[in-house]
Amino acid sequence: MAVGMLTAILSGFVLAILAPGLNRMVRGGAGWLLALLPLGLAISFASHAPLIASGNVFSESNPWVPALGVDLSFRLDGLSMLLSLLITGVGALILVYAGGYLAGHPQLGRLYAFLLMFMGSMLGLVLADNILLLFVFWELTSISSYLLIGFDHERAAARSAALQALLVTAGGGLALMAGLLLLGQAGGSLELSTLLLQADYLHSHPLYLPSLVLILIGAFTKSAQFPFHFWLPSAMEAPTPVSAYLHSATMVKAGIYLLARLSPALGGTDAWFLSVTTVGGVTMLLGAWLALTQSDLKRILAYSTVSALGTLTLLLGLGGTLAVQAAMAFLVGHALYKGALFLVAGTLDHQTGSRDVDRLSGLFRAMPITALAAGIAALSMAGIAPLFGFLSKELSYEAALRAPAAAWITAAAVTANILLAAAAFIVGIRPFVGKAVPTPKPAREAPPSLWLGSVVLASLGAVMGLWPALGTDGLLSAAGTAVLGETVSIHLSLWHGLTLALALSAVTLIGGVIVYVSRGLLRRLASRWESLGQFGPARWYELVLLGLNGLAGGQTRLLQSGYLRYYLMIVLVATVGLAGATLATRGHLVKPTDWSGLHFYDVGLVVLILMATMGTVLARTRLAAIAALGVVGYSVALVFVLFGAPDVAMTQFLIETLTVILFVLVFYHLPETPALSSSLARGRDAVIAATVGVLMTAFVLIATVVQYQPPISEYFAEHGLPDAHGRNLVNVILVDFRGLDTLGEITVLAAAGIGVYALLKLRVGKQRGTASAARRSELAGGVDDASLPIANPMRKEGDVP
Amino acid sequence: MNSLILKVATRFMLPLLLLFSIFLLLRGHNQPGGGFSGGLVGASAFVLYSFAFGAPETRQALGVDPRGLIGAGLLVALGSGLLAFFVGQPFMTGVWGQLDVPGLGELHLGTPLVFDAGVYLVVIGVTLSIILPLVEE
Amino acid sequence: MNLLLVLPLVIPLLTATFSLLAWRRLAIQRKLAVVGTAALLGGGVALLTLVWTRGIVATQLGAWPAPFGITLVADMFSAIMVVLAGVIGLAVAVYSLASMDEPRESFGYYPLLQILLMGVCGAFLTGDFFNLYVWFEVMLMASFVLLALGGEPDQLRGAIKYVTLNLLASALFLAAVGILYGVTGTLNMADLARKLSAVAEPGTMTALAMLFLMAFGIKAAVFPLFFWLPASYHTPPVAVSAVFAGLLTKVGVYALIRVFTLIFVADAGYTHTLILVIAGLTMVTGVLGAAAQHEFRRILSFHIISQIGYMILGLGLAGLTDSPAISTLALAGSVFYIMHHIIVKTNLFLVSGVAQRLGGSFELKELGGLYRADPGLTVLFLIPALSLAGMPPLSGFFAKLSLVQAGLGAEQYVIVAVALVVGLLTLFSMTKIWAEAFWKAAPADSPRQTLSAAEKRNLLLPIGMLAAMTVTIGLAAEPVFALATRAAEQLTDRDAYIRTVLGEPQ
Amino acid sequence: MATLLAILIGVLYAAGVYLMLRRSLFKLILGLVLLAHGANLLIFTAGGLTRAQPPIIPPDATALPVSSADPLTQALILTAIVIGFSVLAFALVLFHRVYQTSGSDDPDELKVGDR
Repeated sequence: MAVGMLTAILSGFVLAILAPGLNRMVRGGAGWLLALLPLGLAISFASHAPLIASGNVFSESNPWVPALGVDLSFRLDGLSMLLSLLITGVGALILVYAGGYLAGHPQLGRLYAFLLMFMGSMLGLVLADNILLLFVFWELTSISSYLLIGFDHERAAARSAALQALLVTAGGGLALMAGLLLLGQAGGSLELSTLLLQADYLHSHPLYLPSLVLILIGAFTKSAQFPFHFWLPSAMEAPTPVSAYLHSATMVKAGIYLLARLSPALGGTDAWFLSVTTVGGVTMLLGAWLALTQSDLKRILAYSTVSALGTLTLLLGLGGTLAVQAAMAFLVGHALYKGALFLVAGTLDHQTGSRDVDRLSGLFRAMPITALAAGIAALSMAGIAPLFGFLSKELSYEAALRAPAAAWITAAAVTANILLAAAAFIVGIRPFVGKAVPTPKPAREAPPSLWLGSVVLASLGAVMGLWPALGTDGLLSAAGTAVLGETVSIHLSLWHGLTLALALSAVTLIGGVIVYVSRGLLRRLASRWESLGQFGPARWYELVLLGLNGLAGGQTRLLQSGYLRYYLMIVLVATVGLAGATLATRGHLVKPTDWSGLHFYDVGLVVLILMATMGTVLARTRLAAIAALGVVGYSVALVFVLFGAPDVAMTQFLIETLTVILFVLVFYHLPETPALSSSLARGRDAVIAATVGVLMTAFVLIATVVQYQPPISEYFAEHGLPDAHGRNLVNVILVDFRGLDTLGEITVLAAAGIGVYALLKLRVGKQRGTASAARRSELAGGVDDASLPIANPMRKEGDVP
Repeated sequence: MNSLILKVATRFMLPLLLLFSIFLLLRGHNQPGGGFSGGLVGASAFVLYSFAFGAPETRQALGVDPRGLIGAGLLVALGSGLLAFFVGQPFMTGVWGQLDVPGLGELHLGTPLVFDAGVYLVVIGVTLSIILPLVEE
Repeated sequence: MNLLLVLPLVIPLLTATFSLLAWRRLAIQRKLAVVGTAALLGGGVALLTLVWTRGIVATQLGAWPAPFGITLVADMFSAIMVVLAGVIGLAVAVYSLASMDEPRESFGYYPLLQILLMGVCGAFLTGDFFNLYVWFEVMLMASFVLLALGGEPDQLRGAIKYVTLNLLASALFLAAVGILYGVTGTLNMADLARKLSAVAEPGTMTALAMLFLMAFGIKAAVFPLFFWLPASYHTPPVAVSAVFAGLLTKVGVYALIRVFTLIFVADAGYTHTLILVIAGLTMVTGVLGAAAQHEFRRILSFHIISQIGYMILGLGLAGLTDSPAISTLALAGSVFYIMHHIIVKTNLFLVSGVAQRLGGSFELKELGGLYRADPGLTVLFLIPALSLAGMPPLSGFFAKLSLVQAGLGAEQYVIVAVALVVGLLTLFSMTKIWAEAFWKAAPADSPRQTLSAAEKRNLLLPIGMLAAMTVTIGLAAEPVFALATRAAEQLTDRDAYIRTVLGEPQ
Repeated sequence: MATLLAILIGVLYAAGVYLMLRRSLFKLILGLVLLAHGANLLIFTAGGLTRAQPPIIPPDATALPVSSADPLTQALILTAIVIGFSVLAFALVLFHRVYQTSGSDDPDELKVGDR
């Protein structure tokens, strides 16, 4: 390619960053200007279409994160080409449309930015050859979609719709990631071009089924397949250009693209066939039915899109030349007419202030251009010759008729298409015919920016239907080749002779008209079934969220209870449990054996400590407890004296004294408080405490008995005097051998000193006063003894007098 | 705690205890003692003093801010460790010199002793900046 | 070389000391804070460069040969952590210039920050078990004071729980070190590793390892030991929360990884399965905790817990696979995750502070309108938030990807599923903040405030820097992952570590 | 004696833990102090007990006699004691401030603010 694929993708992101600034500079016309990029890209892609059509494949590769198997490798074949053209071509129209649709909106610049970011991501998605790279772009489309659906961000409905779409698609994305990685693991490569060549090997791999299921979940969520379809109608909260672009023409096709892309590797098995066709078929029928029950133009279109996506999925599930051909043709046809109809719906909304089909009527006179575009698109959607929609529908009928279980599938397809034809009339014809009724805003024809898109898309549908040989054939063949993994050539023609498919088309049309006429009846019928909606997947989503919140709240209340003693208890029980169980099951318990060399004063001392400890625990007054604690401390110091540790003993004596002083200073004035725990709680705590004690005793016994190596302290005995010039080895260790410990230790001391001082002197936000006054006294007096009343100045400016 | 006896006794005790604390510090390398115990004894001298005379008086007797002592102590300790770099040794390597003192013989002087002095200062500074505000409360 | 290992301790201590001596000169303290942390960062980068070119380096303090003196060791993992401490220190120091209130500044905020950094770096660099305890205490003491500094009732309530539970952890740690010394007669980690490899029946040592697991687990805030974290992290000033969020729990994670790759490896089937289970429970409980919150910093706090789960997930996986390649990948994933997380999480806390400045509250209910009011802050929030949720192409994506790949490679499918689902729930929490604080219209009665130019500079500069790093780590994941991989290779090569510290066995 | 001390250490830990679980901040601190004593004795005992001879090189010798106590454990305990004291002092004052603020010694009163 003349312009590298990476460059093409990045250009979208770069322009996205520049878009808000550009929009500020070029007031009003930024849409036209920005559209030049996708237009240019579209032309660039189109210029390579003949080469692709004749069987060429472009590829390029650069390393990105090879350590994790992520490379910037891209591949342009028929399928990518088809989608790239859609993405850039429709993208250009949408940017122009958005400029008109949201003219003067304060955040129009951001809309441009998000749209361009989306375009770049989507382009990356369809061009990526590395499956992780594909996933990167996949996620980026989810994020852009989130930001775009929530564009009208101050409305709660928009926010929750955005969240719904994000959670569903990103949730599917995670499944996809796992699936792709498993696929990569099974196939030994993360490059599509390699994976697609080893279908047989993959099919027999034990990881095939899990990876298939996970990948399908990803594809189904993105392409709004049942039971994940519900996010798409909600996403209609987005501004209409967004709905037209993301939620009809391109992003929702990502899942379809993925199915098509991977079908040479994953398709052709029973698991694939059953799951994909079933889900596709159900989605097709459900979407078509639900479309008819709506009165909001955008929601009708949204459900009909769901149905179309179901059809595409169904076709890809069937597989085989015919079905794939039909799928490719349908993909293009749908993008053209559905994009046009969405834009029409937006234009109607913009020009009349309503998009309720029941309140729009006879608008042809006021908005002839829009009406014409709408009419053509609607007829294409209804599958009327000679429009492109007719061709693609014919093909799908052909495919259905030759499928396994043909009767079922054909019946389903015809039913869905009848309903969709009626929906097409409702959206594209109904508002323009009949008697004109007053609308919230007086209807006027839209400015060019608002009809250009629909006109171009609708006419493309007409042109491609009439002259398929203009390039459509070649392109679709190349796409089909890419999907099937074997060369196919597609020749579309309006007239196949008197076939069964043609008859079905006729049935569809007649049925569609009948349904259209009796739509009131159907709506009444549907409203009676409306209560069924509460068992639908949208409700499941709500329940999951509710359940999640409940679970989260409950868990947090249980664990993060706020009670310090429960925290301690859990930590202690976990510790004792884990260490104790490990010691009991894997370790060697040591029996107490060393009773030798006991002196009576040893025993006396230990008994003294035990009694003082008990005294500390049981003391009824604070002073008694402090006194008992002091006894413990001093007697521990005696232990140190007995066993040759004069330095430790001395320090312990001094520290103990200070401790007692501190205790008295702090607690002397405070009143006694009653014991609050129940006897049950005391018993429980005693058990926990006892197990902790037993565990520690066990560990000490082990340490006294088990000795793997002689201790390193022998070194100090030898080197203390000659090398460290000291006889008191404890001190030598403290200041020399392990001086760093001591350095850290005095740092701890220093921090504690500052901390205590600050705790006692600094009370932010307690007393009212001025900070400057406090600071003055601090500066002037230079002493810390005045208790400083200090307020809570949030800002530091202006407090210097 | 406003007992006269305490006050009088404390006035005598303060210099004695301080001397003792320095003694502990200096002999610590060879006999029980050292920066910690020395510092703690020194600090208790002032703590005792504060019981007798109150915190402000004690601060005056001390002459310097306790936090200054902390900073100075840290600086001394750290500096003694850094000195080793100047003789091309790893951090905290002892640098020793000999001093001939008439009557006492050879004295080994080294950075570990300086380090211990830093500890001594920090201990006094910290203990006092903990106790004095509490005494004031 | 000796100097570079010592600088991360000396620089903060020196800065702290000078700040202490300049107690009443706030202007000097402020400058020192920035200069000191910048120097720390510089020293860290120099150390990282050294380790990258020379492999693991060690210095014997006081020139006493190991294992008798204290050894400082820097492998890639430690060096990376030191650099991150420098980055966070610098960012928070600059941010503090505009965000810290003067009373706190005049009561030792800056020296305490330095002491905290010193403790953190000490823990990363020491090769000695007892010394590790000391650095833990240095860090802990500084964090106690910083947490309570100001003495607001909320702070005090949080501090009590924080202090009590952490002291319990210290007591456990100290006891475990004591027992370890009693059994092995040494404190040097490399020496311990060597001596314990020679032990025939590791069962008893495994039980002791459980004490370490719990002690470090409390510091790292894993399930079910994390209570202190959500109880306290939302109470101090934002700058303090931010530095805590970035660094403190990671020291616990660091210690876990160090100990369970170097010393307690004999019984990996048991210990690392346990670690894996803890990782999963930590991820789930943390993220569910976050889902129940409606306050900016509390949501972030619970997410710390959840992400600690990811970090030790890699450690667990590394011990449960026979393939050295996957083991390395898993550890590299952990290291990469830590790097990503420290930057992103600190940044989110810093953003929360700006949001609070602008909207007057941390409560999501009372916030709103930031999307419209401040497009710059919007972008600066989105980057770390999406990265935290693992969205490509930001740092969090590659962090998650590497762990998932390792998990699949080790055939631990359950934990991979957990990790992925938790990722989705993380995204959910981030969108909650986004939707409430940014998208939603500001409540009618909320006080609108603006920032002065100087505040803007000092608040947004560090946020912007960290956001840029997040983007860079994502877009240039390869070189960063190469650092993590080298760190992981060194972690799995115990002999190299032991040789560097103790010299060649005679 | 080691066995006796091992049991004593267990009792100190148990008593400390029991006190920490009480509904009183004052007892919580008492518990912390007992834990610290337990830990110090633990290091002392685990490091090996030697009666009488302190690790000080006698004036007439250049190396420590073999029968002396292990100087390293003592140095460790000294460090632990001092660190423990710093922490204790801070904790004491912190609890004191909490008491002043909340007017209660009951940690259950502090449960607000965790969720």
